[in-house]
Amino acid sequence: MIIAATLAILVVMVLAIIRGVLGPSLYDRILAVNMFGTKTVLLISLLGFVMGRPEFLDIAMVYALINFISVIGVLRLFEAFTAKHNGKIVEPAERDL
Amino acid sequence: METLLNLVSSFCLLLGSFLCLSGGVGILRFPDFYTRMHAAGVTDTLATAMILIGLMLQIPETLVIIKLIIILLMTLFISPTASHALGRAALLNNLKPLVAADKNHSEQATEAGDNPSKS
Amino acid sequence: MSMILGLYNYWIVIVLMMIGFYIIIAHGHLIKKIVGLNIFQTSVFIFYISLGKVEGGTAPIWQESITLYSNPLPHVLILTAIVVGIATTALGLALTIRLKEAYGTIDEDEIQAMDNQAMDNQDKESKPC
Amino acid sequence: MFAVVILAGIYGLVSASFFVVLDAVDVAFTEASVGAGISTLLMLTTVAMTGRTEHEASHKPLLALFVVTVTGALLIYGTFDMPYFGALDAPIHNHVGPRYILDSMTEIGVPNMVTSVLASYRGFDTFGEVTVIFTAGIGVLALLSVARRSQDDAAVEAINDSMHEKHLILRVVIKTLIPFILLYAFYVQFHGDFGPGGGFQAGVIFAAGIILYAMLFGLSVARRVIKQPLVQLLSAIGVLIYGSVGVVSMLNGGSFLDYGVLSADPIAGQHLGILLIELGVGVTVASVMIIIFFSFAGRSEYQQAKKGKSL
Repeated sequence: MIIAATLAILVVMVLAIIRGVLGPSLYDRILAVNMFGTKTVLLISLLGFVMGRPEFLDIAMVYALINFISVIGVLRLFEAFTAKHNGKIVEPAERDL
Repeated sequence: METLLNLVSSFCLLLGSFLCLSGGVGILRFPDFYTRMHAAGVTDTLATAMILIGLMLQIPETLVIIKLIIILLMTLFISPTASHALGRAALLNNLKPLVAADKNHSEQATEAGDNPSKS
Repeated sequence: MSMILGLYNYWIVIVLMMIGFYIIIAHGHLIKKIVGLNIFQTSVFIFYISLGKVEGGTAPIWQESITLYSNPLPHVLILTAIVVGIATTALGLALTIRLKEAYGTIDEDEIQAMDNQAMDNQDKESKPC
Repeated sequence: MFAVVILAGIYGLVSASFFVVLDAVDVAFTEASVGAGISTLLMLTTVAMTGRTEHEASHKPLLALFVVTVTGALLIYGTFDMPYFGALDAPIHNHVGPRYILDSMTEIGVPNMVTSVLASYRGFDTFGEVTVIFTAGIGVLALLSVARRSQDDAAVEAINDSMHEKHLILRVVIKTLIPFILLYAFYVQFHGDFGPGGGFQAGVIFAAGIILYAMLFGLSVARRVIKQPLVQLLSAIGVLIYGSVGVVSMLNGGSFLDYGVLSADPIAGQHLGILLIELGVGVTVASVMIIIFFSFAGRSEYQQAKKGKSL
């Protein structure tokens, strides 16, 4: 059962990466990163159980925290950036990357 | 007792996996950012809770269960906040939701991301 | 067939390494170069860690019932290397910011062109004297 | 460019889960806190400061591709003689590895072998690494530090205040979360002997907590809470703690960084030494990370203020 859940999460991670690569707007990418992060938390806790050493949940905990920090950080920075440039965003260029 | 625990835990894990998958499909297939966020945000929280509870039922060690509970609490705290911040930031930057009536218009807005509301 | 199964980890590392290498030499944009450097760096990390892995072993944290562990030495080396890596990356980014302030661009070719031009101008100025 | 950086962040997440699969929990711990969090943030700050557009590249991809392919092919040719993945008889497992694995419990008495190798067997290496981190912190400080003026402060604070009105929910949640992050950092610091963790990871997590605070409440507020001169002092003190433990063990008749002589019982001495050293590492890493972030953010605010004046 744990293996099945692990596989499901792996599939979802792949889907999230696809969205992250496609994602037309920046926010789609951040959303994908966020989702990817929560799935990584789950994956690591499941992997701990698969490998029979569940005391490694500490890593999953760090992940949950750091993921949050990076999402908030990205949002704040982007907000500061748009405030600074007063709306002169070059979104089409971003789409090409 | 043992079999019952196993059964409940399997059920939780399966439900969690299903929710995860549906969220993954949602984030890929939905038409605009807000619906995608809905798919990701809603499933994230419940799926995480389900999988973690399923894991909790698998193991008798108290320390591990406490750690899982901490992770669960943290996710319940963090993921709605992150979704809130994300949605809010997108809305403030004039990333308009896709509404049937002005579909063409809002698609343009999504592409250009023009004139953010704060000066 | 057994060769593929036995050596695939090195090949993954090499592919990643070459991706990073390509980004470093093919792109003029300095931040992209730093990203490429990071990818290269991570491939080296994966190389070390995969060397330390033992089939059937577990993480090197001592437990009564376990006898087979993965090798802890590469873990130590990489652990410190990661933190040093972020410190040096920060240094590189700081240099990039200063370059941007000084030149107004962070494209390597443009910076070089500016430098050459400045050098030429200096030569022209110094010749009459 | 934002997209590039964000995808690089995903790459960090992936590689950390990779390390978990390969049994390197300590490494995964570090990569999780560094690769996913701080490096992404630093890169984003830089991108925001240098502009996110890229000029049409004028490079010659063919030559680069050729070089890369040839190098890759040679490297792959070189792997044919390598030991197979996971093989127990590979040279690496027959050199010093077995000694670390078999004797570390009796010699050092620390269950986490990574910690015992890091802090005791290879204490010299780690000392060098800590010094490198310290030097990098000084370098960033030298490159990006800004002379502060009070009127700039006022302008920056006005911008910040207007922004904070909009972040009520985030501020409340993060205010409740930060004590736990810092507490967790201490847990990681002092639990490093028994599970994954140690000074490097704890330092990064602690710094991440502070960075979160600085991002949400503004740099000037954070600077008021955590004085920058104090942090600079602490980063030096961490290295000093490390070095002085080595000197004390020399004075006690051992060799440099030989903790066995620190106490009457060698194992207790080792424990004490590792604890102190990890403390030194943690202090240095945390303060260097805080310095790096403060310098980047301070520079960015300085640029903003300058731009505001010229307009």
